[in-house]
Amino acid sequence: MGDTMLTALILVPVVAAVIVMLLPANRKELALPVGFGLSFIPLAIAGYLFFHFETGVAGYQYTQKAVWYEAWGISWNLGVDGISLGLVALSVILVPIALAASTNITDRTKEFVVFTLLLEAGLIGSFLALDLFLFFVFFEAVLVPMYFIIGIWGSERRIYAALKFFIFTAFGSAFLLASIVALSVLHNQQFGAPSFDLRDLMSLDLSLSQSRWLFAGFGIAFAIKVPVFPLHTWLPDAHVQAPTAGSVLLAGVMLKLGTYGLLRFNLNLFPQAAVDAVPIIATLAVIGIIYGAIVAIVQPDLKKLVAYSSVSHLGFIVLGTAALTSAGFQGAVIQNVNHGLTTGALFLLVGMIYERRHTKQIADFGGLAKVMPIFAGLFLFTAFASIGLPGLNGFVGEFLVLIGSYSSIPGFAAVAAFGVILAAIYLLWAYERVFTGVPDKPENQKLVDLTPREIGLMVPLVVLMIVLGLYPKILLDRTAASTEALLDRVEQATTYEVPEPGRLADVFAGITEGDE
Amino acid sequence: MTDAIWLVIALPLAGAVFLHFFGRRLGEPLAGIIGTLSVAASFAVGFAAALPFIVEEGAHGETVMLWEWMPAIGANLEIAWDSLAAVMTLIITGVGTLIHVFSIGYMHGDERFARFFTYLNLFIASMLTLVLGGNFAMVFMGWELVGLCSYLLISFWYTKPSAAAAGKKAFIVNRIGDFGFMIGLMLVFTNFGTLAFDGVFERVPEILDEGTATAIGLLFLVGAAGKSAQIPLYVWLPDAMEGPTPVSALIHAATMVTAGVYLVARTAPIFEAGPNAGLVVAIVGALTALWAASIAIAQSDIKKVLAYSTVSQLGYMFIAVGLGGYIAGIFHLMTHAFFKALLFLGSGSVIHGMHDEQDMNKMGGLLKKMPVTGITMGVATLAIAGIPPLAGFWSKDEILGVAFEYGGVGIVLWVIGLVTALITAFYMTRQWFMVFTGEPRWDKGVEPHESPRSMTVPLVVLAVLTVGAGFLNTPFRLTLEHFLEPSFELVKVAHPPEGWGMFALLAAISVGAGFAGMAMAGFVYSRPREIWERFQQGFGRLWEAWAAAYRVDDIYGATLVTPGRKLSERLAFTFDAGGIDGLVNGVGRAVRSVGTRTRVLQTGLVRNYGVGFVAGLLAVVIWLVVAGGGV
Amino acid sequence: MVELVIFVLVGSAAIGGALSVVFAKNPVYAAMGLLGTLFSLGVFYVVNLGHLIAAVQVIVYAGAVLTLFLFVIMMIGVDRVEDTSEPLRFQRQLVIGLAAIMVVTVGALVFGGEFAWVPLSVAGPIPNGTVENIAGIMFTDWLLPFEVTALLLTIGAAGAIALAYYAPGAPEESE
Amino acid sequence: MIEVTAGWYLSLAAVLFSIGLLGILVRRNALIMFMCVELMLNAVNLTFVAAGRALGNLEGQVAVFFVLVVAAAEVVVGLAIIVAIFRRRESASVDELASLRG
Repeated sequence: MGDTMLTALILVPVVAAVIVMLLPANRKELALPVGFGLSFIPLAIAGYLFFHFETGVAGYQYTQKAVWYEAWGISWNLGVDGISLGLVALSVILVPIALAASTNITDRTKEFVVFTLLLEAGLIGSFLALDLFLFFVFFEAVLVPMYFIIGIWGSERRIYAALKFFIFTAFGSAFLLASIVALSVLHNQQFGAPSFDLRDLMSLDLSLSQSRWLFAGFGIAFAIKVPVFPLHTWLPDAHVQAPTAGSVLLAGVMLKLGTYGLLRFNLNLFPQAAVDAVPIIATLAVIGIIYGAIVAIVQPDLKKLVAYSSVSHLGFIVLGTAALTSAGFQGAVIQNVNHGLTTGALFLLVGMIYERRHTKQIADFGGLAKVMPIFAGLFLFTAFASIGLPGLNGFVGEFLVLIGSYSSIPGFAAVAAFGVILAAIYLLWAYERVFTGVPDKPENQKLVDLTPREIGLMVPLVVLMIVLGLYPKILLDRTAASTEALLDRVEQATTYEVPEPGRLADVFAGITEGDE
Repeated sequence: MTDAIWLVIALPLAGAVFLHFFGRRLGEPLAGIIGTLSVAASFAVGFAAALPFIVEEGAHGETVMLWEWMPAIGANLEIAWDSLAAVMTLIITGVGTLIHVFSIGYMHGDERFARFFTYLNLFIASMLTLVLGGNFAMVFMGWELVGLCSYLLISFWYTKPSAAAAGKKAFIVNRIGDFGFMIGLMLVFTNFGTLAFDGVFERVPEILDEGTATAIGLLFLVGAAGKSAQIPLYVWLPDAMEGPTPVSALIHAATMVTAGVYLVARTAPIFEAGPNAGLVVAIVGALTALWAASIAIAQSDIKKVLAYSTVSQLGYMFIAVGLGGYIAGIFHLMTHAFFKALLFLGSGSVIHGMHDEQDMNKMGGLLKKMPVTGITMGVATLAIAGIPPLAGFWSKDEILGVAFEYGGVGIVLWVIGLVTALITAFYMTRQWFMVFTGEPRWDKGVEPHESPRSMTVPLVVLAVLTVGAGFLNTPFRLTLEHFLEPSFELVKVAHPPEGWGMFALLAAISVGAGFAGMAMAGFVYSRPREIWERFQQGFGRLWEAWAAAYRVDDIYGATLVTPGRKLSERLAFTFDAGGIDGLVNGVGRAVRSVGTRTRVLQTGLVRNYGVGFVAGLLAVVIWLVVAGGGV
Repeated sequence: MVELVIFVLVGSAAIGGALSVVFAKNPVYAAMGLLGTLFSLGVFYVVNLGHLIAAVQVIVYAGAVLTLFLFVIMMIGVDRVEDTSEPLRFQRQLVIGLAAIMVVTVGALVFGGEFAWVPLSVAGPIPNGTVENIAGIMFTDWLLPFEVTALLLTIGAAGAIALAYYAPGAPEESE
Repeated sequence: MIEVTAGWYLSLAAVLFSIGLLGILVRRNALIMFMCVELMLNAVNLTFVAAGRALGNLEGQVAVFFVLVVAAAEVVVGLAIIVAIFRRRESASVDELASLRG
């Protein structure tokens, strides 16, 4: 049972998609409930996985390896560790919610459900793959359903957005594929057999320039996915045009492929290059944090505002990755999950109001708190989680990242902390314009508050936001060993040393070890 | 009892959660009563837990761990229960209970009555988290959560755009302070490797050099200035008066705004290691005290006077804690909580009785109509003016004594403090006379009436406290001092000058200043309106500047907000949409134009392609023959 | 000597047939020219001891494929004489240029002795392509490709039917 | 005495191949073009047979066999396509099939 769990986790959504596909064509109202129901199976499997996950163990668990193409050293090679566990859990939680939020999709419902389930399989597969080739296959496979979800069920400029999304990502993938193949070839040169196994490739002896070029190859692909400034412009377009479920899964899980890839592959495979690249990555991350937030302030479109806030929040994750400290890594990993929950929830909420008013322009609203108190309350709650209010989930990740990165890259951390102010500005200003005051527009006066279904969608997210905010142990316990192992790997493979407490980082005080 | 200390936070929190879900069904006044009881119960638990400190002088505190939160940075959910925390807890829950009671009457008839108590309870829980937190992260959590509650409560009447804007402004300005606080925390963690109080304070002397300690102290000051409304971040507090008056009393006078003072007192070892930071705190405090007091002179809104007065009094506390007089600061924090809460509640009672009128120009002669309110507010006015033997006299005098004893810059601060005391006495007396004496200047149809019992009882209780609390720490009997000493054993606490002679001299000077201010105001404002209007005009432009609060809001708007928004728009619409995205689309267009140029090659005719194909084939064959050295 | 005579005679026939394929105005003549070439090649196969493939060449090409060609020519109509003018610009000039280069190249290869390196029958006995010998290899080493070609043929047949099946009322284009 | 070497056959095959190639370029009738393709395939077959003989094994003949089969399949499908196109266009000229014009 144990070793086929992960395979089952990937295959169940595929099978579910096939089942939905086989539903009779004249009963298309069945597609959504059936897909929704079936999406609980991966949730159950992942839940079992999550709670039986051995804490304190750094290595991969539930591993399974089956040869796929021996001559090239490709295998069906799965495993989960603390870094991927949270993301897998996030995927299986968000998919049922995204499906349940899609009752407004009446055109080609069946295909929509099928694509969503396939997307889930691809996402989970990407997080579980320990074979780089397999990872690439899943990484690419994810694009197709998302392309169609945006392109078919999106709003007016959906084709433009879908194409832009696809081209950006495919552009990065080219570099990724080239780098993966190069690694395998190098493995062949050094060990006499090609291999795509992550753990084999970690033992490669790369020259500095090799590792830098390959790092860049991986880095570009993941930076586009994250997205890191200045490669972010596909994101607002994709989000604004995508249907609610698409936005939720795109922001909630798909962007995490980038941050996950940086942590999993760039750091493990090219530690020295990663250490050297810290100033570049941290600079881009900080620019992303500040820039995304500043640009979000004046966005007239609510969804675009949330999209830019994603740019800002993901900057924190990248910063935590670049911090190369224990707290920074933990913050990055947990922020991956947190951002998925809060931003997913924000997109859901924007979707709900869009269904009612068919507009996302902030200027079209005003005084909604009067007519939709529950909606306003949930929005405010989620906004505060996103702002990083302590006690809710957003804070834990952000705080760990900031505190963790200060000891190694203090200047960047200090500037990044400024993003916390900006987050309050753009979200609260938006809240003020949308919800407060008197509802003076006649269209707004007749709006009805959330239905029980819509509240039900939000409840699991809200509960998770509180639980992860006050009791992040549930996740941190599972990630700690893995992040420590990653840090050890970086330390052992390079000259980098994690800053000790009490000794300020060199940049800041110029204190060297000799002084102690 | 210490083991159950978590109940102190849990009770109001439970009250908030309960009221959130069932409050509306409970209705009025049951929701208010439940909210009040939860805070009162919390007070009882806190009092029981504080008994050991009272019974056994010099008893040490202990840390109660609840559960792990962020172990990587030494931040868990834990409660540090010592005498300082106990004092703060009792002030918060005690004053909180009274204000809850008052609110039952004040919020009568509001359609979101239950929601109001939800927020109030949540606030109490958050504030207790702040003062009970056993590590910096937990303090920061409380710090932010009280900001949230402040936001929710200021914009409680959110249909009023000004209220919504004020709430947002408060939160954002606070966030600016938090930015400094957060960087301070980063520095702490970088140096100590943990954020737990246990691991930080005792190791300060061995780990921090003076420069780092000063840096941390100054960063904490930024945070404290945000929360406690000090220069330059005080601008949110006057706007916060948009909230219901009990909120102003509880959050923006008695408790939340004193968090900055608490923070400095709590982190005293760091300020001790970097004394210059403390001095800066004191100077900021003194400047704020004078600055805000001068603005308060010319305000005509009854709550605005009190708001600026609060800013000014907080400045006093900053002087004390900045110069190392932590106990004096906490003492003033306590007495101020009583008399300022009383003043705010009194003003609330007036506003309530005057049908939501806040302009003092439209009041006058209310003493007869509202005797309880008038007398209790009079007591508080005397207290804030520093008239013995009321509470304000003892605490203010101790602060001035600390400043005087510090010498050097301290003398300057002492003079500023004295001037502020004089101004304070002036504007508070002015307020009392304008509201309660003279000819009625009410609008038509306004019929003032005394408030209901639920509102006057808290006034009376607070008045008693205002009279009596000062005796907790007089030079004759230093009860509070001994009580708090264990919490400050790591640092050297500054005291007023020794000796009865000095005490009497300093007291005489400050009381003289207080009396002078009161006399001037009484002389002018007890007479008809024309006279004091002429008096005000006599100040000319200066009075206008005071009334307009020096136009600081406009200056911030012109120098920060507007350029900020411009920058944002520039970035969003010009740079991002035009620049970066333009570049991306430009690449797309370039590819397309190359395609358009080369598309003519694609005739679609097989035979044309064939020619190319064969030509290529031949080229390869020839290359093989010529260069390949034969087939 | 015999082989030389056969090569010259039959080779001329093959080239002549090929030229008539290219230059015949009537498709039927072209088909006949192709037939001649195919037969000529069959003769060469026999000379080179490819007995089985020679037989298959005649049966499959002459018998089946050319019949099919003729059938289609009849169906489309023999009487349509092709317009020999060249509508495409530069096409003829380009082709003539290419042809010239090709002649030079092939000539250089043939007369430059490039092909002379391969003497016939140096590697021992000439392999005899009888049915037995071919089958021996075909059903051992080449079994899988053999089976795959069978599949290919089946698919081809099915495809041809699908393409040729023409239902007048059916929608011509679908998404 | 001139011996017929494999080079002779290869030369002949080259000539036949070239003729077929040029035919494809100059003729517009799809049927004729098809015949030219067959011509080229057969030229290649000849090289297989000749080379097989020169190298002394049967594999060359086996390859011819496969080419024959594939050619047959190709003719079947190709002719079906031509018929289908002719039905729609009433012409067998490839010049009219220019939907791919850029």
